[in-house]
Amino acid sequence: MATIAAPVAQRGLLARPTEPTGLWSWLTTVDAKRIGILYGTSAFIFFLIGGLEALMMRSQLAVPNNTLVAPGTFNALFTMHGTTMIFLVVMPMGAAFFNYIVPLQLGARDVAFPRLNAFSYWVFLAGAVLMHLAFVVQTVPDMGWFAYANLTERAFSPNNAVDFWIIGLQVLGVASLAAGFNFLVTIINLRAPGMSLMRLPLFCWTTMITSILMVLAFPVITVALIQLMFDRLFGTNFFNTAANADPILWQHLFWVFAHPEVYILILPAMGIVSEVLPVFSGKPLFGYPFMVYAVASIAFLSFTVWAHHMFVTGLGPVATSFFAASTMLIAVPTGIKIFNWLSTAYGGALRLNTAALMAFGFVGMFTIGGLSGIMHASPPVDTQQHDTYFIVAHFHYVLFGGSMFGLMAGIYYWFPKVTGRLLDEAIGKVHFWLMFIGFNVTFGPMHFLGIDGMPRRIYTYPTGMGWDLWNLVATIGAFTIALSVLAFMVNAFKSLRSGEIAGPDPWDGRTLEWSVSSPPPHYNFAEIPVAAGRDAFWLQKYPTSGGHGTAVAAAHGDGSGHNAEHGEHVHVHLPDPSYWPLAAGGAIFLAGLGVLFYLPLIPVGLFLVIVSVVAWSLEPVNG
Amino acid sequence: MTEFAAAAPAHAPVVEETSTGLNTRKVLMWTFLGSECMFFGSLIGTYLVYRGRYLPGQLIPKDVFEIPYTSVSAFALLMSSLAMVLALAAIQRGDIKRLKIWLLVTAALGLIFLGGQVYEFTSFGAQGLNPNVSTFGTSFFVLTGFHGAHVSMGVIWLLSLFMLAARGQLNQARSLDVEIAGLYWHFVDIVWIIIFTVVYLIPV
Amino acid sequence: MSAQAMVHPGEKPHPQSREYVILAIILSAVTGIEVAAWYWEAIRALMIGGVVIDLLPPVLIVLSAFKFALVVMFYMHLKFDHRLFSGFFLFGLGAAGFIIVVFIALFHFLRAPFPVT
Amino acid sequence: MRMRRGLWLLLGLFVVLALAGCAREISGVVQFAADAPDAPQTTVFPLSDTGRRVQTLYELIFWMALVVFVGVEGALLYILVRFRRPAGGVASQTHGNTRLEIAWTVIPAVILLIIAVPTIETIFSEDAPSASASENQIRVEVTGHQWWWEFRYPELGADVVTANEFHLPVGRTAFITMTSADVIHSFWIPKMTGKMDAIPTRVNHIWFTAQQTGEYYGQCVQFCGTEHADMRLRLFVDTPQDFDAWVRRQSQGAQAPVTSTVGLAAVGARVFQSGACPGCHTIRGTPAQGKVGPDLTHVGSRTTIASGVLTNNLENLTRWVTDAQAVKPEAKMPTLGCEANTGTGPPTTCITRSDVDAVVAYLRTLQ
Ligand code: HEA
Ligand code: HEA
Ligand code: HEC
Ligand code: CUA
Ligand SMILES: [Cu+2]
Repeated sequence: MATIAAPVAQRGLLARPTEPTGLWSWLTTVDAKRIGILYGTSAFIFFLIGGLEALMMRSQLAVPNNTLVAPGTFNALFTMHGTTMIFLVVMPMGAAFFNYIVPLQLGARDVAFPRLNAFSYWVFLAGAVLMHLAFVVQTVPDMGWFAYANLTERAFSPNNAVDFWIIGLQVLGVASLAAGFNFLVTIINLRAPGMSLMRLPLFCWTTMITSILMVLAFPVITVALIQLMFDRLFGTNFFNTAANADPILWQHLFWVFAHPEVYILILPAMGIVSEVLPVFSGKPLFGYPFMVYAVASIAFLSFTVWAHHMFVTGLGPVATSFFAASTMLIAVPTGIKIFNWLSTAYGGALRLNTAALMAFGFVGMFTIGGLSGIMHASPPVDTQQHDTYFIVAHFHYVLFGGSMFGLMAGIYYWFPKVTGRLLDEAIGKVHFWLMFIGFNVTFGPMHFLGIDGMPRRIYTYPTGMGWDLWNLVATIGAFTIALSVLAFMVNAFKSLRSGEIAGPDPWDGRTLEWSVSSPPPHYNFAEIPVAAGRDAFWLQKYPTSGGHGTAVAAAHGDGSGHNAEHGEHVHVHLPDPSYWPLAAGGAIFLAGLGVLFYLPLIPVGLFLVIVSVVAWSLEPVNG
Repeated sequence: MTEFAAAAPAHAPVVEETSTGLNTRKVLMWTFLGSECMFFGSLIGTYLVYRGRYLPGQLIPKDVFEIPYTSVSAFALLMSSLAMVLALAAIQRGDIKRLKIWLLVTAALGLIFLGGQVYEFTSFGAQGLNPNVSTFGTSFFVLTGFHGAHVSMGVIWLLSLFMLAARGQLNQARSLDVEIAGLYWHFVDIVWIIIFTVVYLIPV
Repeated sequence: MSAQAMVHPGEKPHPQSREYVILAIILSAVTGIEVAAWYWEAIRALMIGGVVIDLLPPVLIVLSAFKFALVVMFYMHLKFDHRLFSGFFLFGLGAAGFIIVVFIALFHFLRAPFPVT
Repeated sequence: MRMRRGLWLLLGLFVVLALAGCAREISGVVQFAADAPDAPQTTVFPLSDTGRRVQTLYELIFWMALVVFVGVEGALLYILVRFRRPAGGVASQTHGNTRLEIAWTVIPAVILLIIAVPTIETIFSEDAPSASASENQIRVEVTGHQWWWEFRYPELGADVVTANEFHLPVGRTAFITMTSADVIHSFWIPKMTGKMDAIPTRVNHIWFTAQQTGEYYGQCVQFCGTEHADMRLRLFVDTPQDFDAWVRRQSQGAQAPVTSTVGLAAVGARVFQSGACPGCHTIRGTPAQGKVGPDLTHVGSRTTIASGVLTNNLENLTRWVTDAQAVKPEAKMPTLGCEANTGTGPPTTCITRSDVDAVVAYLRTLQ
């Protein structure tokens, strides 16, 4: 049996914290499960904020010539709404599941770099808070989530609203890069014995590919943000048209990052759906290897399509044709996934509880968004659709209908694992149907608005344009979604207090996280499991059902250096908590404040970052 | 039947207890270098976008670049890569004395490069080229400046390794520490190989 | 287990110090050729098959790619190391290269010259 | 159980409703109504040659997408209904089927090819007008400003300059180039053809041949700052005779009202020239040569002011000249009237109520 090494109290300057509970234990935690919970709750709070911003926008647009919200405020609303939803909701929600679920699915005790993991979270929080400080000083970024140069230059955006966005995103980028490296290495190196890559749960695959995309896409936005920041702070000329700079450069850099970014937003949800559908269909995932190839090829293709956001900037016919073709190509691997999900359910014994409904909702709604994506992929057609509500409809179908529905499926699916209690199914159904109907009532009509020529990012519109009805309908839909969110909150609170006890495996799950108690012990696995094939836990439960790979092969290990026989006398070493990830995050926050308010703070902050990193590397490795 | 059961890590004396047998920090370093390719790729791309886009009366590369001078500092950086591998070879043999020497030589060559860059920047500045005058100035200084910042980080890293070695805390078993620093250092060198050609040598 | 036993049979022996020095000499020589080519005016306007061609850029690019490859393969041991490392690095390098090439095409070849304001 | 069935019914009802709701759009895609439907910026009833080519392509893709849509959603609904767990049912443990995988790789690829070929054809044909179309073409140079449009007709002489509203002759190909004086804007008249960005340091172009006379709405569709929503524009497609008449009027300088019999307008002209106005506005034939705001030489002949925000009438002009910021917050024209209700008191050098009346009277004479 395993013995757990109790944290040894140390003395000295760099002693590591030891509190097992209480505030400090959360602030200094390096436990991926706790970090996952931190990510998840933060993301949900930002979802409420971003949603509130959306409700304000929808209220303003409900009727023509409305004056509820001033023009500048409206611009701030959609900028912060878009930025928040993408960077502070969907990404961290994904990170929450990476942290909580991936080590469990891999059969690992933690991630590869636990302190780096804590660092990611604190830096994420620092970036999010830096950006939202804009509300405190009332210079809220108001140039749209893609911040096209040269509107963002000092000459056209003189106050420092844009700086909040730049510095917030820059800091968030650091967090994403750190998380990306960490999860990539974790999945490559911390798999349980027998868990070859082709036996990885699909959610781990999408996490790995997402990490690769983060690692390769974020440096590009880092560079773009540095350039913009230098233009604004030091008067360089990257986007200064007065010095004959070309503002289109920003668009290329931004979309080189942001197209992979949209797959960063959808792939975790696709991974979740690929876990949920098999479980509730009572069947293994259909066409597993093809799913893997599809995810991998999406990663490749996503770096070759960026200019489809720029079809009306005058790329010239040759480049336009190239990007149109590469964009359309992405429909092929995505289609493979849709059809495999359908085939997974086909012939199954469907249990349509809330998690499954959310996952099926994903399949249905994402397809709609994907198909409108194909319409924009045809440049001549896009000249009529670009920057209209047709685009707004497209990306909400993929982002809400896709990512959010997928993440919601994940929440219903894994909530019992995280809390030990089931969410209420009756309220869950109410949540699903309100959300599903509200979602379609909100964003469905936006297709018509776009077809009728309503541009996006307009704070109001005159009567007589034929837009009145559908705008009102969309607003009603938005408030329906808000109701559904309230239903979810009720459900979560109720279940936390008095929900039905879940037990380790409430869904008859297939992957290793269901093999441990709910919530799992601090150390995840007393004994590192051995994966006998795909759906490792399923094979443990039902050894005769036959999976891919055989128990015999697994018992001999996979010859990868992992020594399964050593599992007999495990002495579980878990990393001790640490102050330094938090300290480093705080130091970065300070440097960010410097950029915004008082430049001399920048070197102070950077110096403290170095101090923290040195202390980090010198603090005693847990004994 | 793992795909990655193939090779043991290059120099680690013991195989790592990981799924691939590869050291986790080394995997991290290589993924980081892949990421850095995109970082410098974006900066170089920016420079190339503005290449040739000069307004009448502006200083252009031809006016300021001194190829013989830059060749020397490029050469210094190139040779520092040799010193770096020799340092690694030394620690892998357990030869801590040579390790210290080669680490110092590497750092010194890096410092020579940096000195050259400081001189170059001041001389360009004196001629009137700075980040604020033109897109050429902007994209040139920011690209080479970020490269210089990377070299500086590398020098600090090398010197810390030297200190560790001097205090007897580096030994054969920890050769991976030097190997990883070396990967970073060589990367910074190869970036300069590209910058030297693309920015300095290819005429506009 | 001894370190010896763990060395995978497929792994090739690593270069020794002497090879490193030889490599450095090659690298220096190539750098020398690059600078020399830069000084050689004639290469910028060679008559080949009746057309004047500036061979300098392609020559320089090939030479520096050669240097790049040598350092990566030997000094960074990529040639001898695990395929996975090459995978990471080459994917990043490839993506960066693709973007640079597309930028050059987009900004310098696929549209009319910029009107200077 | 019954409740579940109710919910499914609700879903079905919703789908039917949704289809009914977009019936107009669906039918709009298939047939070109002779009379354009009520939405003035509709994208699916184009009235120009290029616009119709785009529309043809859109229809093709629309139908392809609809087929995929019905297929996927139909299959999904079928599966949901058919394979709901029959009490205690067991699922077959299928893992995959390579032949199926190949099928659903190849079929979408074929569909995409069907879309891609005409797409690329259209990209090239949209880029430059055919030789026949370019023979008799008329050029228009558009410049985007925060937050108004400037139009010039280089072939018709330097004097044809207008703002926010412009005219074209029916049946003649218009070759429109666009650039910007400040940030990126985007020029769009949906019923003519697709949009194109107006980018500083660059010149882009579109072309189309209007096929029907009438008034067409458009607006800026690239976010360009606070008043992006109020950067609208109008195109009047005239008969050739009307167009020539319009050009003739525009080419003339301002009717010199200084000696006009209309007393108030004469006063207004003096106020205009002595106030802040000439610093920003041009009135050809007078000393006012400002370049910040729209050319006002023929402002009286326009149907709207402030880029389509206000109808051009006495009351609105008065509102605008008195307090532009109240009408269009953050517009680059300051509030100038002493009567303005700015909250912080009137501007330091303000125009009195009676002077505003005079200026407006003058502006209205600039036909
Ligand atoms: C989750 C995020 C996400 C995802 C997954 C996608 C997926 C896709 N997107 Fe989307 N997109 C966004 C988020 C996303 N997008 C956002 C946020 C914007 C706006 C940014 C802004 O301007 O603010 C945007 C904008 C955007 C544009 C620019 C429009 C414009 O501004 O003018 C384009 C143009 O090509 C596009 C295309 C596509 C395509 C082709 C896909 C494809 O990946 C879709 C593939 C899926 C399917 C096609 C459906 C399933 C397939 C089948 C059932 C097979 C059979 C199908 C066929 C044969 C067609 N998207
Ligand atoms: C994942 C991403 C995501 C999500 C989930 C959403 C969700 C929503 N979005 Fe989103 N949206 C974007 C991403 C997203 N959006 C992006 C990227 C843009 C482009 C921005 C730009 O142009 O720059 C955009 C732009 C955008 C516009 C266009 C603005 C414009 O161009 O002028 C509109 C307009 O209706 C809109 C509406 C909505 C609505 C109604 C929701 C709803 O679904 C929201 C539902 C959530 C709630 C309603 C929250 C519930 C709140 C409560 C219950 C209150 C309780 C409160 C407390 C306890 C404090 N969005
Ligand atoms: C600081 C510059 C400035 C000054 C001074 C100024 N204007 Fe303007 N004016 C503008 C700008 C900019 C616009 C376009 C505003 C918009 O639509 O966003 C404009 C628009 C107008 C319009 C509407 C034109 C149209 O076709 O839409 C009228 C009329 C006008 N100004 C009259 C005046 C008068 C009369 C005065 C002096 C009393 C004046 N302006 C002073 C900058 C100025
Ligand atoms: Cu101009 Cu929007
Ligand atoms: Cu995209």
